Amino acid sequence: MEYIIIIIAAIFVNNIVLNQFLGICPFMGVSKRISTAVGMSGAVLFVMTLATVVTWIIQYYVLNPFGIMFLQTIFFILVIASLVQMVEIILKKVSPSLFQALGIFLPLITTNCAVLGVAILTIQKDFNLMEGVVYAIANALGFGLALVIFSGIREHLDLMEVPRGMRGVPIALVTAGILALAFMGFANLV
Amino acid sequence: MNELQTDCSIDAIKHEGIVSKMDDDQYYITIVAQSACAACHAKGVCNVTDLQQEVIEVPRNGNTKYGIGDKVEVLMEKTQGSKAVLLGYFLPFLILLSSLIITTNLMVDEGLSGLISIGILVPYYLVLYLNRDKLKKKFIFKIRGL
Amino acid sequence: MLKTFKLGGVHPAENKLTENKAIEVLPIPKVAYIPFSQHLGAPARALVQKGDAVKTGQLIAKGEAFISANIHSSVSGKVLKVDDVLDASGYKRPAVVIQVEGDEWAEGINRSGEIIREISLGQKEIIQKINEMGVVGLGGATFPSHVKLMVPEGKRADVLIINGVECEPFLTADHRLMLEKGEELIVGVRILMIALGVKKAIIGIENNKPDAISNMKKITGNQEGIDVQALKVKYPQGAEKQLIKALINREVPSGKLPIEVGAVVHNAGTAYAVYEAVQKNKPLVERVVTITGKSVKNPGNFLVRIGTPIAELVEAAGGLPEDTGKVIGGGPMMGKALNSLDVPIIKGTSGILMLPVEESGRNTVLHCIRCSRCVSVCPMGLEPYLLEKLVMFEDFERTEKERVMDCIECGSCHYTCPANRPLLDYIRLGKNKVGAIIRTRSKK
Amino acid sequence: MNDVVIYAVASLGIIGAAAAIILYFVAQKFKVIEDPRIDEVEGALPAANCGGCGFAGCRAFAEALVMKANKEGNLEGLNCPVGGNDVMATVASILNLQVEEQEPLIAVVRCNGSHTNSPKKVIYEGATSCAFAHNLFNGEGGCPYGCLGLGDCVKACAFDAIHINPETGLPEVNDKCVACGACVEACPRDIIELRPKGKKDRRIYVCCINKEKGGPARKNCDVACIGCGKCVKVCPFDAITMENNLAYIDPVKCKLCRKCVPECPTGAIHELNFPLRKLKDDVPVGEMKLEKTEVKASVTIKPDATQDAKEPEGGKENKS
Amino acid sequence: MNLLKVSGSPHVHTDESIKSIMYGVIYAMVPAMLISIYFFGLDAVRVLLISVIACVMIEFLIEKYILKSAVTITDGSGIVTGVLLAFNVPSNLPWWILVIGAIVSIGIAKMSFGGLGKNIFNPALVGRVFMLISFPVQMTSWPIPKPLFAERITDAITGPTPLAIMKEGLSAGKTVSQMMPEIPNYVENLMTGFQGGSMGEVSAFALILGALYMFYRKIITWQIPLSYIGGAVLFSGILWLINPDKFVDPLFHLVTGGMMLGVFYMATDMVSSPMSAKGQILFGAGAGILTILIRVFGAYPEGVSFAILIMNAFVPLIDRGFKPVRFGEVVKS
Amino acid sequence: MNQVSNFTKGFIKDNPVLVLLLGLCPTLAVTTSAINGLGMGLATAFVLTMSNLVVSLIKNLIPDKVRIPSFIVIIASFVTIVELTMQAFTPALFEALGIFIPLIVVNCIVLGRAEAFASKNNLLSAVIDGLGMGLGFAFALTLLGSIREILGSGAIFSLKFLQADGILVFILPPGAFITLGYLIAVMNRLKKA
Amino acid sequence: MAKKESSFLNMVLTLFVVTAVGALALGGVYNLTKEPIAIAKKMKVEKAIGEVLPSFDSLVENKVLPEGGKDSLTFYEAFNKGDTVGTAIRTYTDIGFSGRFWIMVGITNGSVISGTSVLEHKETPGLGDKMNKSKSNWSQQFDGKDLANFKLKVKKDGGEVDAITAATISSRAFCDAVQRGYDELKKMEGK
Ligand SMILES: Cc1cc2nc3c(=O)[nH]c(=O)nc-3n(C[C@H](O)[C@H](O)[C@H](O)COP(=O)(O)O)c2cc1C
Ligand SMILES: Cc1cc2nc3c(=O)[nH]c(=O)nc-3n(C[C@H](O)[C@H](O)[C@H](O)COP(=O)(O)O)c2cc1C
Ligand SMILES: Cc1cc2nc3c(=O)[nH]c(=O)nc-3n(C[C@H](O)[C@H](O)[C@H](O)COP(=O)(O)O)c2cc1C
Ligand SMILES: Cc1cc2nc3c(=O)[nH]c(=O)nc-3n(C[C@H](O)[C@H](O)[C@H](O)CO)c2cc1C
Ligand code: SF4
Ligand code: SF4
Ligand code: SF4
Ligand code: SF4
Ligand code: FES
Repeated sequence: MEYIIIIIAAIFVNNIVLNQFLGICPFMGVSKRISTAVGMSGAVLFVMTLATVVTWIIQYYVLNPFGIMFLQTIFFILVIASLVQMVEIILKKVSPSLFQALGIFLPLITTNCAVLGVAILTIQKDFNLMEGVVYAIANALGFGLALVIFSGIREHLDLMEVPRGMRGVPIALVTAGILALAFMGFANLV
Repeated sequence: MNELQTDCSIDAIKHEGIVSKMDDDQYYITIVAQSACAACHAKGVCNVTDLQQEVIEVPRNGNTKYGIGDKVEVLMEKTQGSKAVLLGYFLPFLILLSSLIITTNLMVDEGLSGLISIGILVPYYLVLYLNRDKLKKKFIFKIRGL
Repeated sequence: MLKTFKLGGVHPAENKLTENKAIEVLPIPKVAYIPFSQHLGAPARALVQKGDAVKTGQLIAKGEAFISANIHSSVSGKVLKVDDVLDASGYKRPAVVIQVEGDEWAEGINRSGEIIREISLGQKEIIQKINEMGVVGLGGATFPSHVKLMVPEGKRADVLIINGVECEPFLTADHRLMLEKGEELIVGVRILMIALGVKKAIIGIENNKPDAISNMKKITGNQEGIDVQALKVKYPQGAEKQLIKALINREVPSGKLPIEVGAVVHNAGTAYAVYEAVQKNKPLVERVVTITGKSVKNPGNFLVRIGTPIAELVEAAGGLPEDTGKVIGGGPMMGKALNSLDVPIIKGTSGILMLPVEESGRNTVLHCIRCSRCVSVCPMGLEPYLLEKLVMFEDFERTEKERVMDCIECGSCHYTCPANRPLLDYIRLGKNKVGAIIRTRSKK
Repeated sequence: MNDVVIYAVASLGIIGAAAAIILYFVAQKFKVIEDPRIDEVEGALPAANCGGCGFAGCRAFAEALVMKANKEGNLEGLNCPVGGNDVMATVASILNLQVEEQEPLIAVVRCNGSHTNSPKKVIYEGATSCAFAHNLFNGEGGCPYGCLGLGDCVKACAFDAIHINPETGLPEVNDKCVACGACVEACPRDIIELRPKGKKDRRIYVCCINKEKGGPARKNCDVACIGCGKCVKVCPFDAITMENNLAYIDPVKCKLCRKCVPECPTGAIHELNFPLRKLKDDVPVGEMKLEKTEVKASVTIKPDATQDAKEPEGGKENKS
Repeated sequence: MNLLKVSGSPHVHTDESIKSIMYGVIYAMVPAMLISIYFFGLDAVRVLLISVIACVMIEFLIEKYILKSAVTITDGSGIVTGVLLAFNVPSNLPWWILVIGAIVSIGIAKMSFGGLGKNIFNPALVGRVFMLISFPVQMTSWPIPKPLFAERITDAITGPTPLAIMKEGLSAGKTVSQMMPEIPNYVENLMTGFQGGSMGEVSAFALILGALYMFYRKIITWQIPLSYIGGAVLFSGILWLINPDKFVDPLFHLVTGGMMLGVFYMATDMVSSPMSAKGQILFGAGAGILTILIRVFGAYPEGVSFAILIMNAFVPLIDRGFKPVRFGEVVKS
Repeated sequence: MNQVSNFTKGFIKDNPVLVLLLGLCPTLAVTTSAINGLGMGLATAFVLTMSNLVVSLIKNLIPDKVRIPSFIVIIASFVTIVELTMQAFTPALFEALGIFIPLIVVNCIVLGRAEAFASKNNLLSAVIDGLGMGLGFAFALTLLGSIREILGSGAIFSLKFLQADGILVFILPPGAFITLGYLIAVMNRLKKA
Repeated sequence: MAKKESSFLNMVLTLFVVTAVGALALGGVYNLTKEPIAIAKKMKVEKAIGEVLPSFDSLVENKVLPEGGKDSLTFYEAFNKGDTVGTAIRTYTDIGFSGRFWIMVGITNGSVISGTSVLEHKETPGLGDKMNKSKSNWSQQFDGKDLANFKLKVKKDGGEVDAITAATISSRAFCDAVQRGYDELKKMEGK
């Protein structure tokens, strides 16, 4: 039950993009095609989970014991950045063709603030490892949901003659605003 | 619209690249993979990862004639992209998650179970590694001139 | 419940002003313009030169490609020139221009009124004959009829469908033909059945022509294998895929021909032309044309020689009304707007429609309001609004994926759009571009 | 120094070193031989990312330039239309190459069938698409070669360089044109041609592509080329050829002597950005014709003519 | 003689136009307008007028001075938005809030996207939700209906809607049966409109009457309303069967709040709903389920506006995934 | 390069938020009031300037391949310094900005300037660039914060000028998106003009 | 100066040095700010307590996990020159409009509310946040109420508390939080 609450809260009530404002850049940038948005969501799902597991371990087995919690930011960013690259190196090493296919299909996954943000939030919320992982997954799903909805809307808008000044980012932001407005209906769902 | 598609189905992902190298049976196409922060990408100022370029190997079918420096388009079936995400990200995610669920339920220490579930990815990648030839056949790209 | 097709369809005002007007024979023109390309496929090659004397029914151009048709002179006289004349689009196309002198027919053509019911020729000879006589589909597409009769290897036809639907508003040529030449038409149907080797033929007629239905039923009453079916009135029932669906509930797969489901469709007028070609040895040199319009003084159905300038037909109908805003070759849904009356009647001309100014303009184009009416009326289950957008934004790959090539250009979407979007215009353009893409692709 | 600092330095140092090791292997694996000159070349490009060069963006173009230079030692066929020769020269100097000056081109609309010259015979309604109208019929003015005026070329131009003049119904090119050729491609009637810009922007060309014989051509349009051949005869440099009843001026051979212009009985030959002619008394015919040309030859040259009168050196074609 | 016209086929056109459709909707809303005037008096007229005029004016100003495009206020869509916006607010709403709502509806939700036909979200609903969240006090103080010519029954000027009463009660730990006496009679009061609530939503009866007219005119099709009602009834029915003490019966959900208004007039807005029949059914069912979800479990007593807006966001995806039945589709066997 | 234009470009012409569209997350999240926007902006400006300074100082000591990670470490250090200082001396602001202080680390503009500018230019230019860009960022955030505060709570820098509440949506998440959307649209328009 | 080459040793060394220096600097800053941070934290608590209790000079802190509650309450017993001033309770409710919020209640004389203040909340601005002192004086109605005989419920629920207009839920939750604190206090005293 606890997990379900975490999941619903993270996906609908406090959607990472629409409510917490994390990962806006990829939300704006990778939402131009539905297929890419779906693929990106899958990738973020993995990276976010992995990053949360690793940073959780670091927090509780390195930072806390040594009393160096103030190094959280610098540790997390370094670890996550290396992790993202590690995954890519491993994939490249393990199966070059798979790696290349991903390269064509998806933009690079960088350490955007969503990944780092979720890692930090997991610690801030005093989650245990499993809760943290569920939280990360739920946030990734929330990110994916927003991203896919949004990519649909943008593909749709591509075929509309949106007024000049509003074209591109402005209309995307306004749409995101209305989407956030609509998502407020989920307030207090859990 | 006169240079039209070759035999690739219309449901394809396209990526522009440049022939950077070639040997008897392969072209090496350099593509610029854009970073996820497309807004940043547009301005070319943000690159947290240094890897902006990737090299794609495309088999030469003898008939195509591109030279180094030629601009080409790399084509890949959309379903292949989904498959790649599945194998590269989604399956490891599932493995990670399930091993985490199992180990935490076995009342292993949390940190340990975290490490175990990360470690469990090693055999997964090993399996991928052993199947890399199969994968190579699975992910076949085509190019066409631009 | 009367049969009809399932998906989509519209019901424009029928306006069959001329349904009770018997077919009249239009006087032979003074000069006839006979283009070499009156059919779908390759143009025919000219056989005559300037100054040659020709007789009515004489072969003047030969269709040599697989999909092509012979052209016969529809008048007798002297060849003035073999040169470009304007076609209905205003472009120049090669044609023979003949100065008419009398009406002398070529040998071997039986011009008597008697009905020859006995069919003496076999399958091969019939097809040969139809080819020789230059018969093409008179339902609108002018596809060479003999080609349709040659069932491709591996396919089998089991039913012949005669298209007596005439679902276009205003037009009544087929209607009158079925009333007045029913006997001959049925012989034509039997000939086509032999040519195809089928035992069954269905004549589909929409319910707004009860007299034609009863006449055809009366004639076929005692004939084996020919069935007359009344159909609910719904446009575009005359389109062959829809007709097949309505009559025998088979669905021609996307991108395939009717033969895929064992059916071959011929127009009622074509059946009559086949009768004349096979039984009377008479080439396709004249056809019934409806000339109509709300302000036309004397609308009617005329038997017109191919090559007659439209202006002469218009004269016969009482002249061009003062308020004419648009002249259409064919019906209002699929016909072609003409930019001058100086073009000849050709094999495919089923009617001339003169619309008054107030009905001829298009309304202001507004933004699509996504009312989805175009989607729900499209008989092919396409999304016209989307196709239009995709073509406008030149995403031809998706246009193709959204099956633009399936569009039969019926115009139902365009007819129904409350925003007056020029849907079919863009869809046609898209078909054009996608068609070119497909061709280059298959060439490689 | 207390414990915390020691822990901090130690742990972070380890992480740092580890990251460096990972990165080292990354570097090994992903070694991309990136030529530093790519950056330099990119810097020299205008950063318009317009795609006018045919590449995805300036960066891609820079890569292509460097690769081509490395491999073939020249930059043939590669050109930045926005930056023009200056930029290409800079690029070439970065790459230690020479570029031949490419004579700049500009789009030229070869139809003068304006509403007055080729009055409407029918009214077209429907999709604003030349491609569609071209398939549908010969055009409102009746000329099967002439401009349909529905602006496919305008839509194709990414540089805001071509617009339909509502008075004439014909497209006009302004000096934003970078000769990318998009409009040429877009026009279903092949009316637009890329021609050398000419010295001081001076150009002479036949503003018609009607291949019909004189009679039919004149029937639809007052200023059609009727294939009379007078210009061919008068041209001292053999620059004019006649094919299918249509004269064509070879821009390379043409020396801009302007002899052909008054010769044309219909005024189909246009001269742009020339100073006003001295009206010689002894050539009354020419004068008359010139006036006729001035009147009929559409607004395309009219503003230039007036402008020329003010400043003899001539301005740019069409200020907008 | 006139010049002949040339165009591609077809050369004839139906009589239906955007204008006739929009005015059809307006006619359909007349019964509900009359009922709201009957119950809320001149206030209702005031709100209707302000809302319609503000919407149309804003559209005019934006088209004329900002977009500098053709002015299309005569097509009636602005009026429809205006009337629906008025229908969605309490009749005593201050005028300036209404104007803000109109600016949001027309300015943000409609014209920013380019005007009629291009908006993703239902403009009137965006306006309503915006006002609801920005001015919750004013937006949730509903005047007690007082039939024209009738004596005022209670002294209270404002009162809660049945939905709010129910939500309050349930969250305070009461059971449904304890709450029932406080709820007006379904058939007599709720159907006719004798209940607290937004101006236009009170009378299910008048709204259904208008809907029948729209069905007759073929302005709307059955897919969205039916699947909406189906989804809502099914979901609330399941909850009700599980625990009738904690969850109200489906009929209550149907006749209270903006359900009928949403089902027939707002979910059916063609601009922001899917194109294919299958997609429309999915859209309706989704909105129905979300409505109940928000009503029952969410913070707000009313869920119709949110549900429709959320489903609006899915429309492009639905359009992508649900294609009409194609003729001659090769069925893979 | 002209140092003046180097400094001012960040405000309008190359404004990181309004033109380059960088660092949208903090922009949207913390601008519920002008003061929050200003605080976040100044924090970022500090990090930006300091990291530009250090990066420019040691640019030649760093091998290419570890350039980015080194920059990250430098930036992260400054972020942590800001974090600790704010926690100590402006705890209220620290709480209001919450998680977005550590997230300055991934703000593209910080790394972007270090990578694109500081690592290639001399000390003075780098600092001026960092300062300009940082203040431009702060300017945009304050602007957005002010607009949202004015509309949303009828106040500016917590000074209430309106008796009533404002339009609440503007201080809620949807208001952030919508306001920024229109702000960028206005910028686009100004840029054209 | 020429750029350093990207050799293995160079890379590892540089990054190590950079991180080490960074860590060193941070360690320093940390040591410098440790005190102020702790003070700031303490100040915050004391300020909140000061708002709800009369002046005091020392505190005794005490954490209690209530029965069925998810989080523990904190009791701060305040003394002035050795005399008990009262108890400040850091308490919460889970039935707020947007979930949990925390308040501080000061109780003197065992049952009299000396003040309340909202610590953190997510209630709607303009509605629920009226319970905040800075936004409205709604919460003043509690001051001086003796919980032993005051019906701590909103009027709608049969109590004596005036709810915030259109924010009954928040008001109700506020009462719930106070009640929880008071109950636990009584329980503790009982022990
Ligand atoms: C390229 C092409 C090939 C065709 N081949 C055949 C054929 O082999 N057999 C046949 O019965 N009809 C054939 N048709 C005719 C079509 O089935 C159809 O009758 C014709 O296009 C006119 O139909 P419509 O008037 O409905 O457009 C062919 C048509 C085309 C365009
Ligand atoms: C939209 C549409 C409507 C048509 N309507 C008729 C019609 O009313 N009568 C008819 O004979 N053919 C009609 N056709 C043509 C038929 O599809 C088909 O080509 C014709 O019946 C084949 O016979 P033919 O080759 O003998 O002409 C229509 C075609 C289309 C695409
Ligand atoms: C956008 C919005 C926000 C709301 N926020 C709160 C809130 O923070 N606290 C609260 O008690 N009620 C809030 N409500 C109101 C409740 O939904 C409910 O109507 C109210 O608390 C009970 O009504 P009453 O207090 O007028 O009896 C909000 C309503 C809306 C529309
Ligand atoms: C059946 C129907 C329902 C409509 N519903 C709404 C509505 O709920 N809200 C609205 O703003 N406009 C509505 N309109 C009007 C119009 O479609 C709307 O203003 C567009 O969304 C604006 O682009 C409706 C129109 C029709 C025909
Ligand atoms: S014209 Fe084409 S798209 Fe339009 S209704 Fe007919 S078949 Fe469908
Ligand atoms: S019928 Fe017209 S308005 Fe309706 S969806 Fe189709 S294109 Fe749009
Ligand atoms: S499209 Fe034509 S007018 Fe525009 S820049 Fe290219 S060549 Fe010039
Ligand atoms: S020049 Fe060509 S493309 Fe341009 S308007 Fe004329 S016909 Fe159309
Ligand atoms: S600032 Fe770029 S993703 Fe958050």
